Amino acid sequence: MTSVLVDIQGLTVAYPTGDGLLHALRGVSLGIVPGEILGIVGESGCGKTTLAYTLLGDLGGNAEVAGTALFGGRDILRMDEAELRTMRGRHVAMVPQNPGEALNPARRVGEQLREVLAVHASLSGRDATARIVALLEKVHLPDPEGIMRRWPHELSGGQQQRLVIAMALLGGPELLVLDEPTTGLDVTVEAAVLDLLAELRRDLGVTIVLISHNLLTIARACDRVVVMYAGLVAETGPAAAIFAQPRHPYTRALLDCIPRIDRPRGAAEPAPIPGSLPSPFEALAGCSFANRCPYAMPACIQAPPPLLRVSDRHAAACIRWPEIPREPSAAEATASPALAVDGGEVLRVDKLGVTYHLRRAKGASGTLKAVDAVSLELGAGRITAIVGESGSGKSSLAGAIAGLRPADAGSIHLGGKSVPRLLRRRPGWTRRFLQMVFQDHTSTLNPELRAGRSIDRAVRLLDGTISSPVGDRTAALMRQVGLDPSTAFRRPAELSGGQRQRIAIARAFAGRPRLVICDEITSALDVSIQAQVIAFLRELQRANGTSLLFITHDLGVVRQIADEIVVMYLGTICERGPADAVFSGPNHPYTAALLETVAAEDPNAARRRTPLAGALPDPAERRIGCPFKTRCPRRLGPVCDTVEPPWRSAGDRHGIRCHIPAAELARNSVRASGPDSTARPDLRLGDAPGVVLQ
Amino acid sequence: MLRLALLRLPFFALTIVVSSVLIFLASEVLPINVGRNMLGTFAPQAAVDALNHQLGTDLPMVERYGRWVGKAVTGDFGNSTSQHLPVGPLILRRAANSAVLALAGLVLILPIALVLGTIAGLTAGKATDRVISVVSLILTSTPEFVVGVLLLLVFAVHWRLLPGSSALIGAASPLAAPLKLVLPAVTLALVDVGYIARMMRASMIEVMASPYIRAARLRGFSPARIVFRHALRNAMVTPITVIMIHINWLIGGIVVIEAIYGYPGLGQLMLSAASAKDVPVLEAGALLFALVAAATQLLADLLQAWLQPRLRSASA
Amino acid sequence: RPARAWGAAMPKRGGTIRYANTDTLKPLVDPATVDALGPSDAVRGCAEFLTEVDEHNLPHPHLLETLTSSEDLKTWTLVVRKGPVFNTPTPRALDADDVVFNFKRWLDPKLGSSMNGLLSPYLDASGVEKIDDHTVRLHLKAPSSTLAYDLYHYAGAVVPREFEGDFLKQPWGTGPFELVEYVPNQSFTLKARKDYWRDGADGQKLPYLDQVVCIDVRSQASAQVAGLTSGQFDLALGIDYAAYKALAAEPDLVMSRIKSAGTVLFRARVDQKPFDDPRVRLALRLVQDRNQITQLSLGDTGFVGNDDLVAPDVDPAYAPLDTPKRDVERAKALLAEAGLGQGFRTEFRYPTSPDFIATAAQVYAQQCRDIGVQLDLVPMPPDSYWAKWTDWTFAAPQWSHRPLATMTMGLCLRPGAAWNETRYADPTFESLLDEVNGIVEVEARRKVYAKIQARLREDGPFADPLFMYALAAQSPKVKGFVPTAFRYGTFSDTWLDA
Amino acid sequence: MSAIEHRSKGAVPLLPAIFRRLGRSKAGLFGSAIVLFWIAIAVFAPLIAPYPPNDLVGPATQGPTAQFWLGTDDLGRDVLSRLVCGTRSVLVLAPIAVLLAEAVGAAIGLASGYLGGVFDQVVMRLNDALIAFPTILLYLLIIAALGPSRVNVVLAIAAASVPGIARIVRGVVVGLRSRGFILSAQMRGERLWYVLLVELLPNARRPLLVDTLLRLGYATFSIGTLGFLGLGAPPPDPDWGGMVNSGVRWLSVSAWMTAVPALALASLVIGINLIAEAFEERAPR
Ligand SMILES: Nc1ncnc2c1ncn2[C@@H]1O[C@H](COP(=O)(O)OP(=O)(O)OP(=O)(O)O)[C@@H](O)[C@H]1O
Ligand SMILES: Nc1ncnc2c1ncn2[C@@H]1O[C@H](COP(=O)(O)OP(=O)(O)OP(=O)(O)O)[C@@H](O)[C@H]1O
Ligand SMILES: [Mg+2]
Ligand SMILES: [Mg+2]
Ligand code: NI
Repeated sequence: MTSVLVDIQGLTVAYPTGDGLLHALRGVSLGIVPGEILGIVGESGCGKTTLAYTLLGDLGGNAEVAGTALFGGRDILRMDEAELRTMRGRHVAMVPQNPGEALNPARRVGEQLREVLAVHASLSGRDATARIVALLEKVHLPDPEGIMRRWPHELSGGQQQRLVIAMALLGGPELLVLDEPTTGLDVTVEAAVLDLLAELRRDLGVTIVLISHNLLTIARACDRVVVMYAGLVAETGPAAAIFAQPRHPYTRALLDCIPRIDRPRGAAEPAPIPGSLPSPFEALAGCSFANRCPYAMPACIQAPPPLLRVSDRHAAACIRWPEIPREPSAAEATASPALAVDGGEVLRVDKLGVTYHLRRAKGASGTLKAVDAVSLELGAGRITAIVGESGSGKSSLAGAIAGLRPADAGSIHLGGKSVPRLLRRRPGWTRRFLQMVFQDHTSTLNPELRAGRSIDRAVRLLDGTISSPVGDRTAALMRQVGLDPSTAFRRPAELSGGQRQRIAIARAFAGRPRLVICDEITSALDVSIQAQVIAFLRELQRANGTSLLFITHDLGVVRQIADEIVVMYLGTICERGPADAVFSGPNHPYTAALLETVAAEDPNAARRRTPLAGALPDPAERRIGCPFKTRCPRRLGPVCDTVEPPWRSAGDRHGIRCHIPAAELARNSVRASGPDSTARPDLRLGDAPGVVLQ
Repeated sequence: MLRLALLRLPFFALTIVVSSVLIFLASEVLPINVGRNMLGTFAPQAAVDALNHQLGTDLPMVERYGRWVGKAVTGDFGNSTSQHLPVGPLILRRAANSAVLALAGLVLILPIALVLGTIAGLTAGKATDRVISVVSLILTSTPEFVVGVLLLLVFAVHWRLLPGSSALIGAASPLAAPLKLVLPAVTLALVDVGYIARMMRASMIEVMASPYIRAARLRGFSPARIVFRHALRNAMVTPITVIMIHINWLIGGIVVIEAIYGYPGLGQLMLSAASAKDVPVLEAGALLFALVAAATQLLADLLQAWLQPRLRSASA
Repeated sequence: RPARAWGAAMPKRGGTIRYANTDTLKPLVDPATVDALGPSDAVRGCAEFLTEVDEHNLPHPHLLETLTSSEDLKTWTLVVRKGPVFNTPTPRALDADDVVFNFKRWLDPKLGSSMNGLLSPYLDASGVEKIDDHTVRLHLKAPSSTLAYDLYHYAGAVVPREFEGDFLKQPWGTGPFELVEYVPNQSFTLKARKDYWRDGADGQKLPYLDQVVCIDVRSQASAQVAGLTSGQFDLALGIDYAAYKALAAEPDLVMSRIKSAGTVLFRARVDQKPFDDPRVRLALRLVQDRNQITQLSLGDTGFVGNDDLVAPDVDPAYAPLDTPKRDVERAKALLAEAGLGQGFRTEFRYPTSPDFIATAAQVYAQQCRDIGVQLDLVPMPPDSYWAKWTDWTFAAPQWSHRPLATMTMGLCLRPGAAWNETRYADPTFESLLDEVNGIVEVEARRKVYAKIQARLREDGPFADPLFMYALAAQSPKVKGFVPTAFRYGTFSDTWLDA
Repeated sequence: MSAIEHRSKGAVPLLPAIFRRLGRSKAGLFGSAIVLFWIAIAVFAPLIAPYPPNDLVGPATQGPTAQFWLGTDDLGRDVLSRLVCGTRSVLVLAPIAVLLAEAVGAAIGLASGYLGGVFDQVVMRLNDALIAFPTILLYLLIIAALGPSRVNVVLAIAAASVPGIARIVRGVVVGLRSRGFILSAQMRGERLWYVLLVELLPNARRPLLVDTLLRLGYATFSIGTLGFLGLGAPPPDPDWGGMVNSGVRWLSVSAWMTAVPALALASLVIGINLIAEAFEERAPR
C-alpha cells in the first residue's frame, strides 16, 4: 500500500445534537489510490458528505472525531488552521453539492477564479487569465472570457457545475472531491459532467472522489466503488465487480430497486428494501443492515461484521457474502401484467395550450408557450407516462389537465364529458373523477396538520360510499399504502419522504378516482424508497382500475410502469405510443437521444458519449419549424427550420413527429427493432394541422 | 441597473398615485369644515361659506381631487389653515431640517452599527457577541424619550456641554448651528444603532453559514479574506436596504426626539397639523412621505441589486 | 417719556438678545387679531401702542402726547405725538389719521379683533373724531375709566393707514425694530431700526441692541432649563413653575417673580346642562381647596384666587372680601337642591400646556370626587384645544394677565363678546361692570368691585382658584429689561453687558 | 432528507415548542422572568400598592422616603403605587392592540395572498401607502383625529400594525399557495374558509408568533411614547408614559418621578424583546 493518497482508518464522526449524540460515521476505513475515480454511494444520511468534508478537514467545531485520515502522510484531522489552509485548494479541492450556492453571488465569476490563483499560485494579471481560460476550455465551457465576465446567476446549472470544477482545479490539487455533482441536473447534463470527470482524470491525472446516491451514476464514472450504509463501509471493490457480483446484501438490494430500461416490463419490478436505516443516535450491536436483510442470521446481530476480503480489491462487510446471488432477487414474482380495463376513454385533451406571460428583465415582456396545442387521450385503467427534459412542459400540462394552471386554449374531456378549463368552474363530480399527487414530498402535506388529516378530509368530501366512519376508510387507505394507521397521527415532519408520498397517494385515491395524475412523485426520493412508493401506487391503481398520468424524467421508471409513453419537447409532443413500441423504436431523434443517455448509464453497457449536445433552447423564443431543430443530431436541413414536422406512424398506435420517415428513423436507431409496421388509421395522434398518417 | 430603475418607475408612479388618492380620501373622511376651522367658532356663517367657496372646498370630490393634484404637481399645496403660510415651502423647510438630522444620525449609526453587528456576527455565541447583543437589545428596547431626556439631563443641564434646546432660528439651516444637532442625532443613533447592529449581526451569521462561505474556506482562503472579500458585501444587503426603507422613519418618525429638543422637524409639523386639523399640511406631508417611501424603496431595490447582482435580472 | 437711567452704568450698544418664549409663536397675520403673547411680541417690536402700562401697573401715554378725559369720562382727547415715524417704504410720520384708522379697524366687527371686545361696550366707530392732524377725540357712549389700559392690550398695536391686513407682508409700525423673519412655531427675528424716535441714555437713538431673536420653546421645561443653563438663551419669559424651581438654584441667573392677573379658570358653559343651574356652579366652586390647587400646581409661583378674576395686589381696586372656604357639605346640599344629589359625571378639557393647568385640573378633579362629581379629564394638545376653545362645555382655559380685572371681564363675561366662552349673560353683573367703568377713583371703584366680586362668586360661570406670578429668568448680562406681569418682550431700552 | 433533519426542523406542536425554546435560551429565560415579574405585579397590584394610586397622599416631588419608597410625584401621589397600578394598563392594552392587529392583518393577508389578482394588488398598494407613513405619526394622526383615550390608543396601535402583519401573512401565503397540500385541498373541493383558516393560517403561526412578540414589545414601547406625548390614557389613572411625561419637567428637581416609570417601561420592553429574541434565534447548525 505504498501508493495510497489518502488513508483513512477507523474514522468515526459524531455530532452532539439536542436529541443526543448523532453517529454520522461509525468507523470507516478506506484508502484512495492516486489517479483513480472512487465512487462513494449510499442512501441519504449514511455519511457520504461527512466523509467528503473529513477529506478537507472541515467537520465543524462541534463534531467529535476519532480515527486517522492521512493525506500524504499527514493526519488531516490533526492539522492546524494554517496547514489546513495550504492543504485546501492546493492539494485537496472540493466541489460541494450545489455548485450554484458555492459561488459568491455578489462577485463576478472571473474575479472568483482569479482569487484562487492569487491565493494558491500568487498568479495574477495576464498569466492568471491564460491559465483560467485554458482550464475553462478544459471543462468545456464555451467562450471562457465571456463567462469570466458573468455573474454566477447568469450561468446554467450545468455551467455552474463545470465552473466550480474548474475553480477547484485551479489550485492544481491532487485530489478532487465531488459531492453529488449531478443531483438535480438533467440526465443529459449529468452525462456530460461525468464524461468530463473521466477526461480530467486522463488529462490531469487528478484523483477523484465522486459521491452520489445514484448507483448508476457511480457505475458509469468510477473505477472503484465504496458502498456506505449507516456510517459504515458495507462493500468496496472495482465498479464492474460490484455491479456484476455484489457481495453485500445491501448492495444487492440497492441494485434491485433501480428501475432498468433494459429489463422489459413485467420481467422485473423494482424491489423495495423493507424497513429503514437504523437510528443514527443508537450504538450498533451487530450488523447495521441486519434488520432489513433477508440473509440475516443470529450471528449478524451479535457483532458487527468486519470488512471481509472477497477478492484482491473487493471486500464486503457481510459474513454471508458468498451466498449473495448475482442475479436480481425474486421480487419480480409479484409482478403481474398490466390490467387493461376497457372502460373507454377517461381523459381526452384537445390542442391544449398553456401560456405564461413573462416580464423579463432582458427587455419587453414575452409569452412562453409552455404547452403548445397538445392533444392526447387516456383509456380506462391505463398508465400513460409523460417524459421529457426539465422545462419541456410536463408539469404545465399536468396542471392544466387538473385545472390548477389556466390553460388558454383547447378543451379537456373527462370521461367523455367536456369540463371547463378552470378547476373552480368544474362541476363537483370532477373532483371525485380526477385527483393528483404532487412532486415535492416536502410540501405535499401541510406541515402544520397531522398526516392523516388530509386523507380524512378527502374521504369525507370525495368518498361517496360512506358506509363506515371516516376513520375506518382512512385506516384502510393507509394500510393499502403500507403504512400503519397510527401514522395518521404523526406530523408530516416526523415522516420520511417516502411515507409522505405514500400518504399523498392514499389521499389521492380516497375518492376512488378514475384518473390520477402523478407529477414526478418519486424524483426527490432515494432509489430504495422510490421503488416502495411506486409499488404501492401500482397496487392502488390496480385495485381501483384507475388510470394514471405519470410524469417523470426517469426512463427506468417509465419502463417499469407505463402502458403508453408520451415524449414531450418544448411544450409539444414529439413521440407517443405503447411503451414497448417506444422502447423498441423507431424513435424520434429526441427520444432516441434520451434513451441513449439512459442506456449509457447502464453499468453493463458500454460507455458512450451522450449524443444530445447543448441545453434546452430558451422556451420563450418564437418557434417555427421543428422545435428540436437546434439540437437534433439528424437534422435534415432547411425543412426542419421552417416546416412544422408531420406526424408519422411508426407502428400500432405509435406516432413520431418528424420530417424523417419512420422507416428511416428505425434504420439508424440505436436499438432498432421490429419492422416498420403498418399504421392503424383509427390512431389518434393529436391533430396538428398537416397530420400525416402513413 | 438603469434598466432596473426604469422598470421600477411605473411601480414608483403607481404607488404615488395610489397614495395620493388614499391621502385625499382620508382627508375627506375627516369631518373638517375648512372655512370654519380657519375663521373660528364665532365667525359668521356667511364668511365661512364665502371662504369655503373661495377655497373650493364646496366643489364635488373628484373635481377637488383634480384641483389638488393639478396644483400639487406644480408644487402648490395651498395654504396652511393653521399657520397661514404656503404649505409647499413650509413642508420643504421642515423636511430639509429632518433630512439633516436623519443624515447626522445615519453618519453615526451606519459605521457603528455595521461594525458592531459584524463583530457580533463573526463571534456569534462568544462573550463579545453577548455583550454587543445585550447592549443593542437594551438600546432598542429603551424608548427614545427615556434616552433623550437622560442625555439632556446629563449633557445640557448637568455638564452644560451641549445646547439643551435644538430650536432653530428662523429659516436658517440646522447646519448653521451644528452643535444643536449633536444631542438629537446622538439620541437617534442610540435608539437605532442597536436595531441595525442586530440586523447586521443576524445577516452576518446567515452569510457566514452560507454554502459559498464554506466553499471559500474550503478553497483555503484566509479568514480575513473571507470576511472582507466574501461575507461583508453580502451581509450588508439586508441592513442597508432596511436602512433605506427606514429613512422614512428617520425623517418623519422621530417626533419624540424633536419634541424633547424642540427641533423643528417634519414630525413636529405633522403632529401640530394633526392636532390643528390642518388638512393641507397633512395632505402634503403624507404625500411627501409616500414620495420618500417610494423613492427610498426604489433606492433600496437598486442598492440591493447593486450589492446582489442576482437580483438585477429578476423580474419585477 | 425720557429713557430711564439705569444706575451708573452706561448702556452698551450692539449685540443680539436671544430670548425664549414659552408662549407658542402662533401664526401672525394682523396685529389687531393677534390672540397670543408670542406673536404679539413680534408686533410689539415693530409697532407701538398709544399707551403703555408700566411694571407698577400704571398707564402712560406712549404714541400719545397726552390722553385727557372729560369729567364724566365720556369724552377723551388724544394728542398724537409728533416724532414717531412709520417704517413704511417711504418713512412717514405718525398723525391723527393713523390713529383714527386704527380705531376704525379695531371697532370693525368683521375684523374680529379682541380690541373690539374691549372698546365696543363704550365706543362706537362713529364716536371717533379727528380734530386736527395731531388730535383725535373719542365720544364714548358710556363712561370708561379703562381706556388707557385698553389701548395697551396686545392687539392694539398702531399700524399706518396704508396697512392692508397682512403684517408679514407689511410689517410696518413706529417701533424700534424691524421684522426680519417670522417663522410660526419656531422663531422670529427683529433688527434695529436706524430712525426710531426715542433717544437712549447715551444720547443716540434707541434701541441699543442690533437684533432680537425670539425662540419658541413651548412649554418644554427641560429645554427651557437646559437652554438657559447652557447659555443658549439670554432670557426666558413666562417660564413655568418646574423650570423656575430648577433654575432658582442657579447662581448665574437673575430670576424675577411678578404677581400677575394671569389665571386659569375652571369654567363651564352656562347654556349647557347642568351648568345652567347657578347652584351647580356654586357647588363646583365650593368644592375647591384652592390652597391645595395653588400649592401643587404653582407652589410659590402662584397665589390663591377667589373665583372673581380680581387678583389681589394686582388690580388696585381689589375689594378684600374673605377668601371662600372649602365647604363640601354645602356643595353637596346645593347639588341635591339642583337634583344632582348623586353627583354627576362630565368631561373636563384642558390644554396640555402650560403644564400647571394639567396639575390644577387633576387636583381639582380629585377634590370634586368628594361631592360625587367625576371629571373625566381630557387633556388636549394646545393647538386642538385652542382651535375650538369657546366650544367646550367644561374646561380649564388659561387667561392672560390684564392690569384691570374689568378688562378681562369685558372680554369674557359680556354677552356677545368674541371671547365669551361661557355664554354668561347676567344683567346685574353687566350693569355693575358699566358702573365701575364710569369711575376713576380707586376707592369708589373698590366699592363697586366688592359687588361685582360677590356677584361672580355667587353666580359666575367659573371657579378661579389661582393667579400666577409672571416668571422670568435672565442672564446677568441682560440690562435694561424690566419683566412685567404682562410677560411682554419689549427691548427698546435693553442692552447686553458683554 | 433524513428523519433527523426533519426532526430538527421541528414542526412539532407549538406550545411545548415555545416552552422548550424558552427553556433552552438564557435570554429567553431572563426575558420571561422580567415579564412574569411585571405580570405578577399587575395581578397583585391592589395588594402591593401601599396607597390608592390617585390619592394626593404626601408632599409633592419628593425622593424616596420610608413612607414613600419610590418618592412622590408633582401632585404628591405615591410613585410606587402608581407604578404598580400602571402595570395593568400596559400589560392589558399592548396585548389587546397586538392581537387585534394580528387578527385583522392576518385576515387581510390571507385573503389577499390567496385570492391574488386585482384584490391583492389593491390591498398591497394600500398597504404600501400606509407603511410609507412613519408608525409614530400614524398613531399620532389617528389619536389626534379620535382624541386621546385608552381605546383609541389600542385602535391606533392596532391600525398602524395591520399593514405589516398583512404583508407577513401574505408572504407566507404566496409562498404556500402553489404547494401540493393547497392544490390538493383545491382539488378535493375544500371551501375557501377551510383553505384559508385550516390549511394556510397555521403555517403562518411561526412568523406570526415572532412578529407578535416583537410587536408586543413595540406596542408597549409605543404606549409609553404616546403617554409621554400626552396622548395616552388620560389622567389621573396611572400610565407609565404619562408618568414620565409629567416627571420630565421635574427632572432637575427630582429625577425619581421620571426614572422609575422610564426604567420600568424599558425593562418590560427588554423582557418582551428577549423572549422574542429567543424565538428568532436559529438553532445552531
Ligand atoms: N453539522 C452537523 N451536525 C449534526 N448532524 C449532522 C451534521 N452534519 C451531518 N449531520 C448528520 O450526520 C448524518 C450523516 O450526514 P451526511 O450529510 O454525511 O449524509 P449523506 O450521506 O451525505 O446524506 P445526503 O444524501 O442526505 O446528503 C445525517 O444524519 C446528518 O443529519
Ligand atoms: N408560473 C410560471 N411562470 C412562467 N413560466 C413558467 C411557469 N411555470 C413554468 N414555467 C416555464 O414553462 C416551461 C415549462 O415548465 P414546466 O414546469 O411545465 O416543465 P417541466 O417539464 O415540468 O419541467 P421540470 O422537469 O423541471 O419539472 C419552463 O420553461 C418553465 O420555466
Ligand atoms: Mg450529502
Ligand atoms: Mg415539473
Ligand atoms: Ni427527506
